[in-house]
Amino acid sequence: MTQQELTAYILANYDGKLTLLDTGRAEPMFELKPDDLLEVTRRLRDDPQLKFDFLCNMGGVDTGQRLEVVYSIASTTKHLRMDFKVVLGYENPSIETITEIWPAANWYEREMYELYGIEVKNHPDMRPLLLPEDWNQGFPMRKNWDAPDFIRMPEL
Amino acid sequence: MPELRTEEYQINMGPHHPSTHGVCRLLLTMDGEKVVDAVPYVGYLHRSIEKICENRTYAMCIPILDRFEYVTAMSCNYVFSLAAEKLGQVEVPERAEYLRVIMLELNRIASHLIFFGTTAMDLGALTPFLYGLRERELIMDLFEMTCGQRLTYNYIRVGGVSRDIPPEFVPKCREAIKIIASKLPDYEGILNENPIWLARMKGIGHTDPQQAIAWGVSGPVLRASGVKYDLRRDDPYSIYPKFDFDVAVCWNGDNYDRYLVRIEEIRQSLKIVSQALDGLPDGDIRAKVKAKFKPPAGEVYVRIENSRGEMGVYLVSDGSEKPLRVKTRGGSYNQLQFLPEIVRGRGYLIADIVAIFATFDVIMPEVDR
Amino acid sequence: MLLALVSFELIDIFRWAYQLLADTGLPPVWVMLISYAVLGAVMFGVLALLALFLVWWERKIAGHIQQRFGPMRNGWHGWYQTIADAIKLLQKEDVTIDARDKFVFFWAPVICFVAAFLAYICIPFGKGLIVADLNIGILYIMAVTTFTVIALLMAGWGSNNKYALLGGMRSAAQVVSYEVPMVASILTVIIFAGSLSMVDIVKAQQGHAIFNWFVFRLPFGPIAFLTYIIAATAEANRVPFDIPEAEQELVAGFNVEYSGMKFAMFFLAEFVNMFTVSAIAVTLFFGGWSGPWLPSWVWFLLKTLGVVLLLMMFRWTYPRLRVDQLMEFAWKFLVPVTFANLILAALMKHLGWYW
Amino acid sequence: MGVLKDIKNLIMGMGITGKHLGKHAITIQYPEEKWPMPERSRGIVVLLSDKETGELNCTSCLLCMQACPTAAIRIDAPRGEDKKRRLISFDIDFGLCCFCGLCEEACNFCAIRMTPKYEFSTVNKNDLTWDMKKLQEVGRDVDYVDTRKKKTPKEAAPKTEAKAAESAEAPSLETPKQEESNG
Repeated sequence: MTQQELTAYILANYDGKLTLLDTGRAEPMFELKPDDLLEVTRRLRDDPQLKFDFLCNMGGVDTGQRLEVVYSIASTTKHLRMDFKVVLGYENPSIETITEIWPAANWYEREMYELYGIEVKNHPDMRPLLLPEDWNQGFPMRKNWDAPDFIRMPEL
Repeated sequence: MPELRTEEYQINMGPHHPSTHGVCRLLLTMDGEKVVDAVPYVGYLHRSIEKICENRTYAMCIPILDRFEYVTAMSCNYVFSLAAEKLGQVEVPERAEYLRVIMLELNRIASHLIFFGTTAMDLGALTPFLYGLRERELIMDLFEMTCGQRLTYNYIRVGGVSRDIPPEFVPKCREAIKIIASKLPDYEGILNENPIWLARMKGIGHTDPQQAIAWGVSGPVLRASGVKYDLRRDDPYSIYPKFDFDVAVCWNGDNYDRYLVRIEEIRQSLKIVSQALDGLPDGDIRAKVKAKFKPPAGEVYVRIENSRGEMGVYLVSDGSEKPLRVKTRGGSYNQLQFLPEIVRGRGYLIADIVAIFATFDVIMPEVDR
Repeated sequence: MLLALVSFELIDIFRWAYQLLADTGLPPVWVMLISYAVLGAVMFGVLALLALFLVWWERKIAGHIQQRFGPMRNGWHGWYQTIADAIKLLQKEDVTIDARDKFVFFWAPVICFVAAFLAYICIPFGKGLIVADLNIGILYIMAVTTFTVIALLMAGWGSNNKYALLGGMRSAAQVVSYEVPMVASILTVIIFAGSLSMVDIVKAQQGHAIFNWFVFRLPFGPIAFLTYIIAATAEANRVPFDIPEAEQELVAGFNVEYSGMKFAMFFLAEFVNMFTVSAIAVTLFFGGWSGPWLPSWVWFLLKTLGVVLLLMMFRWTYPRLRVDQLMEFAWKFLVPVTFANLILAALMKHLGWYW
Repeated sequence: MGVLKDIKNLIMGMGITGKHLGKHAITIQYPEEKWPMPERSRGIVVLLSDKETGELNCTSCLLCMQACPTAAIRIDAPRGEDKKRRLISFDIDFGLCCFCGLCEEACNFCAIRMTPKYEFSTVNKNDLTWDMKKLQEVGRDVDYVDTRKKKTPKEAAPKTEAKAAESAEAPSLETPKQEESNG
C-alpha cells in the first residue's frame, strides 16, 4: 500500500473521524477528535488491512496557540506508517490513555504529562518520569515556561 | 520461640551501579536472591535537549543532538538532518549519501563493539571489553580523521556532510574493515561456545515477539525474538536499497540471540561499508543550503535504524530559523520501559537482570535526553 | 661460586641464626620464644610482600592480556606500585557507616586477614623450610582456611547493607559447598601419600623425575587436580566464582562498606588465599619443592607462581557464573565426580593397580 | 561428551587470551608519548593573527558568536564613531565549549580556528575562560592553511573593512564548498 492509497483508504473507511490536514509535507497527517481517540486507535490496530501494531513515537507539541498530541504509528507486517494528532486547548488539556492499545505509550504519556501538563486519563502508573518527584515549577516544555538562562540563547 | 517469617525486600540497583550503563535506577523487589519486580526510575541524565533545541537554529541543533545518543552520534546527526531536509525539501548529493551511509554503518559497528565489550564485562569477563574497544578505536580514528572528533561528530549536516573525506580515508577504512573482520573469530572463540557464557545467556530474558512489538521494542532486540523488521529494508531511507546485505534475525529472543544478532550485524555492516566504498561517486558533498536554514512551516516524523533500534525525530517548523518542536525517540527508551515486563514474575536473579540490561543495550542519555 | 649459589638453601640461614641464638646462653624457653617471634615476623613480612607482588603481577598480566601495559610509573614497570597503593590505603581515612554493627564490622577484616596467614604454619616452602610439620598438616590447613567464610559473613552482616549481606550469604554458601569437592579431591591424593603431613606428601612424590607427581597418577590424578583447581578457585573467590563480591551485580559484595586499612586487609587476604591454594596444589600435585639443580624454595615458588598464573588466566578470560549455577555445579557435578574419583582411587590403591 | 567439549572450549578461550599475553601493548604512555593528532582534529579554539604584523585577523563581525550553540564565545566589540566595530575583548569559555567547530565554519576571515591541541585542563574552573591574549598566543604557531577554501586575510583585506560593518546585521554566508584535499 502506498502513501496515497493509505490516505485514500483511511479517508474512505474511518467515517470522517480522521481528517486530513494540509501541513505541506510529503507524508499525510490526520487530525482526530479527543473523544474518538480510543475507538479509532483500536480500529487502526485491529484493521486487517493496516495492522498498525507499533507505536513509534508520541509526544506533545506546544505551537504557541494550542497544544497538540502527535502519534506516529507503524505497521511491522504491512510496512506502513502514518501520523495523526489530537488538538487540545490550554484550558485543562486532557486525553484518554492509549496504553491498552499500545502499551508502549506508557512512558510517553507520563513524560507528556509532566512536560506539557496534558493530563492522561486512566493511565495505569502516573508518576513523574524525567523530572524529580518533587518538581513544582510548572510544565517546562510549554512555550510560556520561564526558562533558566542556560537554555535560552543570549540575545545578540 | 518467635514465629519465623520471610519477607520481600527492596534493593536499589543504581543510580550508581557498575552495570546500569549510566545512571539508571532499578528498584528491585527481591525475595531472597530472586527478583520479583523491577521498576526503572529514569531522569538522572535529563538535560532537556528537546527544550534546548527549540531555542537553537537548525545548525546549532546538530551538535546539541550529538549528546542525545553519544554512542552513535552519527545517527543523531543523520536523523535530524533527514527531518530538516524533508521539511526544507533539500536534495542531497549522491556522494554525500554514500558518505553518510559509510559513517552510519561504521558507527553502528562501533556501537555494537561497545555492546560486545560491556555485555561481556557485565557478565564478569573483563578482557573482551578491551578487545572490543581496541577495534572501535580504529573506527574512531577514521571519524577523527574525517570530522575532527571521536565521539560527538557534528559531521552530517542539513543538506549533506560537513567535510569531504581526506584522501587516505578509503585505504585506511578498508584496512580497518579487514582488521575488524579478522578479529571477529577471536570474539566468538572467547565467548560464543564458552559454557559459562552459554549458561548465563541461553534461555534468559525471553522476549515474546508480539509483546515486544506492542511495547515498541525495535532494533536488534526485536530481531532477536524473530521479527525480521529492519528499517533499512522495510522503510528504506537514504541509499540503503542499493546495498546487498542480510537482516540478522534469531528466533529465541533470549540474551544469547540478542548477542548473536549484534555480532552478525557487525558483519553485515562491514559488508555495507565495503560496498559503499566501492561505489563511492565523485561530486558535491553538500547541497546548497542557506546558512540560516529556514524550512517552510510543516511537521515531519522520520525514523532510521540505529544500533539500539528505531531512532526518530519529530520535527515541527513554523517557518522561522528555529524549530518549533524537536521530539526525539530512541530505542533504549522503549526497551527500558519493556524491561519490567520480562523480569516480573519470572524468578530471575540479580545476575540475570544485569545480563538482560546489558543485552538490551540500554544507554541512558537516549532515555533521559 | 655458581655452585654455592645453586645449592643455596634458605633453611641454612635459619639454622645458622638459630644456632647463633642458642649460643648466647639464654634459657631454652627464651630461645624458643624469640625464635618463633622472629619466624612469625619473617613469615608475615614475606607473605605481605608476596601478596603485594601478586597484586602487581595480576595487574601486569591483566594489562598484557588486554594489550595494555598495566602499572608502569613507579619503578621498573611499576614494581613498587602496589607498595605505594598499600601505603596509601593504610593512611586513608577509615570511613564507616553509623548503622554498622561495631564489633562485627571491626573484627571481620582482622579474622579474614589472620585466617589467611594461619595456613602458612604448615606449608613447606622448601626442604625443611616449614614452620611446623604437623602430622595433620593438610587437615589443619583445610580447617583454618575455612575461617575466611566466617569473616566474610561477618563483614556482610556487620555492614548493614543489603548488597554486603547478599555477598556475605553468597560467600558462605559457596565456600561451604566447594569445601566438599575440594576435600574429596585432596583425599584422593592422601590415599596414595598415606599421610596428612605436607612434608610426607611431598616426599611421596619424589623420584622418577616428574612422573611420581600425583598429577600424573593416571587416571585419577589429573581429574583430582582439575576438580581441586576448580574448587580452589571458588575457595579463593576468584572469577569465574567470585560471586560474593561480583562487581557488576553486588557492586563489591561484602566489602562494599569497607575502606582504607580494613579494605586493604580484605584485599591482601584475598591474594594470600590465592597463594595458599596454589601452594597446596603444588604440594599435593606437583611434587612440592622437589626439583633438580635449583634450590628447593625456588622450585616451590616457581611452581606456585605457575599455578597462580593459571588462576589469573581464568580470571581474565571467563565470565562469571550465576549463583544458582555455581551451587548446581558444585553439588550436581563436582561432588559426584570427585567422589567417584575418590572411590576409584581407593579401589586402585587397594588392588595395587597403579604405577 | 559434553564435558570434554566444554573443557575444550574453555581451553580455547584461554588460548585466545594467552595469545594476547605475548603481544605488545597497543596503548601508549601518555605524557611521554602522544598520538599524532589528525590535522582536522577539533581541539582548542584559537585566534589566528597575521604572521607579519602580528595583529589579529578578527574583524569582530560576531559571526562566530552567533554560530556558537552554547554561547561559549563572548565578544565585546562596540561600534566606534566611524560605525566600525572595535574588538575590545574576545573570551572563550572552554567550560561551555562543545567543540562542534561551528565557529570555525562561520568565520570568513580565517580568524578563528580549531587546532589539534587538547591539553588545557586546569584545577580552577575560572581558568577555562581564555581571553583574547591567550587565544592569540596559543594560535601563533597555527598556520592559515584551512581545509575549506577560504580567503586568506590578505585577499580578503580590501573587503574586510566594508564587510565587517555589514556582516553583523546581515550575515550572508555561503555554504562551504567542497573542500580541497588537505594531504
